[in-house]
Amino acid sequence: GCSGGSMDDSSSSNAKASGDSITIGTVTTNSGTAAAYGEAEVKGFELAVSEINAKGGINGKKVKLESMDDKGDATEASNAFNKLSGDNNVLAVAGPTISATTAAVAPLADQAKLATIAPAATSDSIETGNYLFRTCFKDSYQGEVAARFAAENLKVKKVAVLYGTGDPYSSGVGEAFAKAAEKLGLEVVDKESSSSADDTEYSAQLQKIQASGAELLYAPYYYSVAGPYIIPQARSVGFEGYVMGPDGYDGLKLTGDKSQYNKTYYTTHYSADDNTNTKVQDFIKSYKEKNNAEPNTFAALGYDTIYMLKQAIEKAGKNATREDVRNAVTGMNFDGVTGKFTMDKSGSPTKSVIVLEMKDGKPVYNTTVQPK
Amino acid sequence: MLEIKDLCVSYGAIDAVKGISMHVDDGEIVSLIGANGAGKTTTLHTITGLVPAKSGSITYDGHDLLKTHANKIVTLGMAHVPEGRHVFTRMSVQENLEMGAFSLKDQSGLGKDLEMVFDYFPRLKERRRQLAGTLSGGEQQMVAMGRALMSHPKTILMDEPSMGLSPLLVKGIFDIIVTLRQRGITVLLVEQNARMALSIADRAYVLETGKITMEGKASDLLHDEKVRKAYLGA
Amino acid sequence: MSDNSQPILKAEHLGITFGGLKAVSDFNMTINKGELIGLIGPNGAGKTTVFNLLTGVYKPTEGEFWLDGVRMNGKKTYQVVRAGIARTFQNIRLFKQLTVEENVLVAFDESFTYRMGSAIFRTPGFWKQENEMHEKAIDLLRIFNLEGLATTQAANLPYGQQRKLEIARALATGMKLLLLDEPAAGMNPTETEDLLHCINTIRDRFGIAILLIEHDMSLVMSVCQRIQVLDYGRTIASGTPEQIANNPQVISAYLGSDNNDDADGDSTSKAEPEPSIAKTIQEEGAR
Amino acid sequence: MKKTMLSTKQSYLVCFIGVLAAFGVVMALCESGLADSYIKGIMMTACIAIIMTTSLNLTIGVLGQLTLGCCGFEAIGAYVAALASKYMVAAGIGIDPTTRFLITTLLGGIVACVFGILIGIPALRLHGDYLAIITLGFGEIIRVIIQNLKVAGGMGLDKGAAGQALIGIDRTANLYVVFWIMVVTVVVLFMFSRSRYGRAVKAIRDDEIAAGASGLNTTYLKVLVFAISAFFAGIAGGIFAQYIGSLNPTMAGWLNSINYVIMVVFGGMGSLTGSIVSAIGLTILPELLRAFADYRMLAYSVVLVLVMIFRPQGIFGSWELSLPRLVNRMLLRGTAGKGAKSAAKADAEPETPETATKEA
Amino acid sequence: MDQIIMFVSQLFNGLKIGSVYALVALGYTMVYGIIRLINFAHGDFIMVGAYVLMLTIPAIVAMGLPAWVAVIPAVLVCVAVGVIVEKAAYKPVREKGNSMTALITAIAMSLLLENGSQAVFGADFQTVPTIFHLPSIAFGKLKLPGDTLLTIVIGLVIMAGLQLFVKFTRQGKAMRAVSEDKEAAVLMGINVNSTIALTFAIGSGLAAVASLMYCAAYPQVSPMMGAMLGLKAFVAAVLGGIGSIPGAMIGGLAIGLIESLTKAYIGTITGGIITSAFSDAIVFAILIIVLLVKPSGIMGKNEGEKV
Ligand SMILES: Nc1ncnc2c1ncn2[C@@H]1O[C@H](COP(=O)(O)OP(=O)(O)OP(=O)(O)O)[C@@H](O)[C@H]1O
Ligand SMILES: Nc1ncnc2c1ncn2[C@@H]1O[C@H](COP(=O)(O)OP(=O)(O)OP(=O)(O)O)[C@@H](O)[C@H]1O
Ligand SMILES: CC(C)C[C@H](N)C(=O)O
Ligand SMILES: [Mg+2]
Ligand SMILES: [Mg+2]
Repeated sequence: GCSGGSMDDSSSSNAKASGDSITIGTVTTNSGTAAAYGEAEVKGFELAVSEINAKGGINGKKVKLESMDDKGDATEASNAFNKLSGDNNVLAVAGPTISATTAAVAPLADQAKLATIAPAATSDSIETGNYLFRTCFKDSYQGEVAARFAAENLKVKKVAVLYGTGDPYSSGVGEAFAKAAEKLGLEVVDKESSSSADDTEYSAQLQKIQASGAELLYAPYYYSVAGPYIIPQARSVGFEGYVMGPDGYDGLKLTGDKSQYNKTYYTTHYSADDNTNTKVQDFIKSYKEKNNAEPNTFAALGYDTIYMLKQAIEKAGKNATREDVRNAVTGMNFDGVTGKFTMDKSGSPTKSVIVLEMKDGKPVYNTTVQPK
Repeated sequence: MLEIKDLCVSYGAIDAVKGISMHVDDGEIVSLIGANGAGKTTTLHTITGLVPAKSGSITYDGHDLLKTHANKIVTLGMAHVPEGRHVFTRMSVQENLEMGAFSLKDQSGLGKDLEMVFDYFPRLKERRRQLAGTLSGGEQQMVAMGRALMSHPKTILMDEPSMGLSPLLVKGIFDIIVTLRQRGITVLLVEQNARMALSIADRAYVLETGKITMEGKASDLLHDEKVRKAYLGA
Repeated sequence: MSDNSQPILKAEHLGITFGGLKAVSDFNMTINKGELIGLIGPNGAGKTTVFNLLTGVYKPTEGEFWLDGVRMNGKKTYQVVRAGIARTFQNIRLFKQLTVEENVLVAFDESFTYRMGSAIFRTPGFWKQENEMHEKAIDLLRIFNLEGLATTQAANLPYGQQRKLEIARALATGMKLLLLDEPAAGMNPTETEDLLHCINTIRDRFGIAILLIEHDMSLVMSVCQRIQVLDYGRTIASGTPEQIANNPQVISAYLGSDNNDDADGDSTSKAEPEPSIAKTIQEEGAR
Repeated sequence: MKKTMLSTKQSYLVCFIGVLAAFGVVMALCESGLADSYIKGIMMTACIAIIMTTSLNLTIGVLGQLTLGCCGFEAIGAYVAALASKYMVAAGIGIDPTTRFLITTLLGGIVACVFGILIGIPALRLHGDYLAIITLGFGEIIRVIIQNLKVAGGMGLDKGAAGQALIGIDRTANLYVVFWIMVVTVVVLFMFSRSRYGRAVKAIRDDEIAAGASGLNTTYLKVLVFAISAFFAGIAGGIFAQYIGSLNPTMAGWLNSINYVIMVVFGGMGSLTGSIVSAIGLTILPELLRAFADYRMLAYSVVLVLVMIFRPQGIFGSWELSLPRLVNRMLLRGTAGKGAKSAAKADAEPETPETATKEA
Repeated sequence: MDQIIMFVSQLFNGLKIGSVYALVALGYTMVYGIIRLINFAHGDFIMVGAYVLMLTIPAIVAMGLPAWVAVIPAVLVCVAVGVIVEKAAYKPVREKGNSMTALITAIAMSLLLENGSQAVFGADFQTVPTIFHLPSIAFGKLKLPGDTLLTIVIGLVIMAGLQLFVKFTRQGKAMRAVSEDKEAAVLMGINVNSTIALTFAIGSGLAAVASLMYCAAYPQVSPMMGAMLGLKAFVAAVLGGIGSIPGAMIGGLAIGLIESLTKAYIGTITGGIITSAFSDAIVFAILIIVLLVKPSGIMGKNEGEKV
């Protein structure tokens, strides 16, 4: 028979939280072009774990991380995940980092019946809900919220979109925004794209956007691209309208004149000056202490991911199996740095979105958009 | 002035030169003959440092050549016209010749030296701007010889300079070699055209599979029965 | 010479220009079956270029040539070779990493009929043919006394044997006309004599025509029936070896007189280039 | 020296037994449950890498032309197979998953092969680094096109979304089936390179002008090799798609292609054995280096440089492991009593179906 | 009128990135010219230079010097890195291996530099302080950024300088000789190893200058920044004719212009079928077409081997 050759049959493990410690596996992108995001997530994980252990662990057991790098490569990610799933001590997994690797891990998680929470894999096309969950919002959700904010709060009529086709996040959010904007009656006067989301030169597209008379530019890119390239270049071709972006703008890298970032808005999970959420303040403080740097979204999402697992494992009890953990994550209510939310049926959180505005180089709380 | 003692050279497992000793005195033409693969080229390459020796010694003008950097050897006054010409194919003929003078501290005589070479090889004057890579084989050989002359050598090692040349030019080359000697330049000549080589040389060595099997006055070797049979085709 | 009229090779007004430089012009030649013709001339006269034209390496800019009555202009090298012209190269070009036998087998390739399927499934047909060809290759190598070296890597052969292997490889293409470019270069007179032997053997045994470029006059004069002399791309003389040896133009441009009193005045300078050529050369160089 | 105690047929038999033994090992590991999905995943990845590397070796090692676009063909094969499989599922064509796997994978190979020919004809007019850069360019073009195709993203077919990963591909790749595909690939490549075709291709590598002058249609042969390489790259892609279950356009990028080139050079250009060993080795190495955590890739690059410095011809050079030769030696040792050392090596690498061929 | 202004500013957008490509391509061409090696690590030399800039600019500005003075430490570090890479890795491989081995070594060095700097500096992006404070030059509505003009001028000056250096100086001639035939070069009295080292030093020094111009235009560093930049610049060098100094310049500017113009106009021209997202593909397509028509690139010399 060929059954042994099938890649699907998992010699389903009987992993239990029975030892004197709890192991959480992590798969993140720590080398290659997306290493910065994975690195931030790991810092979030580690901060959470050290806090948890300092307070006595989960159910009295110390938490250990078993960390794997996936180089941003699907094959490596699945190898890493398989390695974790074969390890009976691993009770749950945090990761992977990017959507591309998460897409490959999703079916493996189901097959291994191992609860996996991806902190920041936002792509709509990832199959979630079974054993794969996420801490962040989906691309389409964010795109819609941004369109609503543009129409209702900024009251613009003409918008333009710029996104990178080489990156699922950028194109996913961008397309979602354009679709939602049209539905809301906004006119999408220009839709431009770049070959990848880490180009450095966008002037050509921005010039066209400027010429199209758009009042708002929606440019879903990461902080490392929007900050030093897109916004300054937009300003230098004479675009003076609003610039909006998604949570990837968190931790925007600023260069040159800070005032050029005025009129920039972005949707995200938390705000440093949100006084209603004490968790945020604590998180930022202890992150700074530990890493001597400002945290960004990815660190925050990673931090929350570990706490989500903690809450689930606690709920599942002292002798929790993997299955128990998964059941505990499903539909859970969670209150963390990145918001207060409930896991929906498809394994994504329904959470409120915070909109920040850049003022003289500082993100300032603008408003909170509640989920519909 | 050039003295080789018990020289051994090998390429990995292949022993190409197996303990040869020879010497070339000032103002001599010494010819080195031998069948294909005998180790003639290897010997010349070892002298000018292109190939490392395994053991033995080479001294020139009191310098230990085996301890001299290959690129310094030309400054001691020794030029090498390598087998297969090795011209700089994407440089013009003139640039090739100028490269020959690279080692000279004083570049002022360049023009005169060029004229001297063009005197030897009028063909090169015609083609001075052509890229050397597009020259015919014989023309390239002229470039290689001319280039060696540009370094004001006291000694020239020549590896099959007549290869691929027309009979007229072969004569020309041998004439040049004779002229060179008249001007006080020492020549170590490797040749397949043994008859010609022996007829202009003062002394000669016969190399067979890495060993020197005969040596003596060139005129004697020219009439030696064994040499005639093996190398002169008669 | 041969009475069944059709020459093996007929070339009419062949010529080629390299960016203004007329390397060969108005080249005419007829070779009949079994003939051995010499092509000589000063260095750079255009001899190798003629070979390159005849084997489709260069496309002639003027003129035409026929092999056995079939027009060959514009054919690719392999087509010309399959039609029946094979050559050797002035600078030896062997398949260095292949064995001696494989060098020959490659040139036999056209005579193989088995296809990829047979090769992959190792059908009996495959074995039969490989074995046959192996025999044939060894037979061919035997002519050159190379059969003992069949499994030696070509790069490891001494120079003289490399030359012979190149000829053997050319023969394996099953040609009607063999072009040899300076086969004796770099050989001493004894080795040259041995080569001469080989050339005679193959001409007799295969009944092919041979066109030979060579600077070694002893070889040329002793084997060639006719000799054609090029200078500056043009034919300056053609005829029997005796006629050529005594042709004053050939002597002054190529052979040189036997008395050497004009020591360094090598006589290429006497064959003054035409002004137009000198000019084009300069243009060429400037490019 | 060439004393041989095995006939050709016996040689093949020895190889076949060797392969069977290797398969036995794989099967024993899987059936006994010793190999969990991690080990199986690595074996699967290694099989894919072997197919890629050996077929790439045909172009790089045997033909001597450097290409940096092999993953473009792998991606074509992968996307074609994935979409075909999705189509067959959607259309409700009820066949056995393994049959579907085979059909779609083959289809991926064929389409990749067609592209190989289309790209090879113009590209192979160039040589060396120019060919490398032009094939790199083709790979990148393929990547950009895939990333802009609607059908190549999201759920694919009519539910596709450009710029997204293609997901939900039926994961029908079976390790045993893939093992045999790998064996067939290696055997075909081996037989090809030990035939008149391979000889001709090697001749082109050594001297293209002389090859033409020996009557070889060099253009045809070069394109043929390119097409074969592309075909197997497509096959590898088809397997990959149906193993991993989701695809990304980045797989077509040059960085991935370079990885396989590294494998070829690392193993030794022209050596199938070398390609196999290095494909396995370089698949496992990063996994072993996981212990170094953050310094993993650093360690990997250091290993690469060191190997290149101390073993520039690659681990195997152009040497081929031959089971029959080994058996011969053992038989001869029985009679003559010498040559013992390399038997251990044979055990380490039993899945090499190489032969001391024919011409015995 | 607006259309024309738009077009001209698109041209300048192209020249801006193009002149950076050109500077990088010059380094590739120098090294390739001499040892026929695609120095895959060259893009990473730029990354090294950029990190040096990032680290030293604050100190230099604090000393009251203009920020661009940081190019001096950058050049020093890059030259050191370049020469060390050459001596430690390329030279031993060059002496023993073949061109393919050398290529893999270069790739490995690139990986090493990338992962090494990640280990030292972390993977995250870091910004570089503003380097030039040049005003834009305005022609009516058309604004031409000062640092773009500066980059172009620097590129042209360096190109001319290199060309003169290689053609007329002793060391330059030695480089050409070594690039063609190392054996013959030795016989001319040229020290091959030091000539190659010198070439690497120049190439790496150029990388530092390129990183200055790059960071002026795109003020951010990260360990991976050199990979794509290096590839594009290499494509530029090939397009221009690798080994040719003016070719590198032309190739770089051409790639920049092609990118910018396709991003701006391809959508309109093709009626939206092909969008600006295809710009990378179009750059490669043009490269392919050029190579097929002229296999040695725009300025490359045909090395047509004489048979
Ligand atoms: N680079 C090399 N690697 C390995 N073996 C070599 C190398 N160069 C030469 N040999 C071998 O060394 C021996 C001597 O070669 P060498 O070139 O010195 O002979 P030669 O007398 O100059 O012959 P020829 O008349 O053919 O020029 C030969 O057996 C040759 O095969
Ligand atoms: N590809 C080319 N480009 C430019 N010029 C060329 C080319 N090929 C040959 N030539 C020129 O054509 C002329 C004839 O060259 P060819 O090689 O045919 O001479 P040859 O008669 O074979 O000389 P030799 O006896 O020295 O080999 C030479 O002047 C050469 O420079
Ligand atoms: C960490 C982020 C770069 C992940 C990104 N949001 C994605 O879905 O790919
Ligand atoms: Mg020699
Ligand atoms: Mg010739």
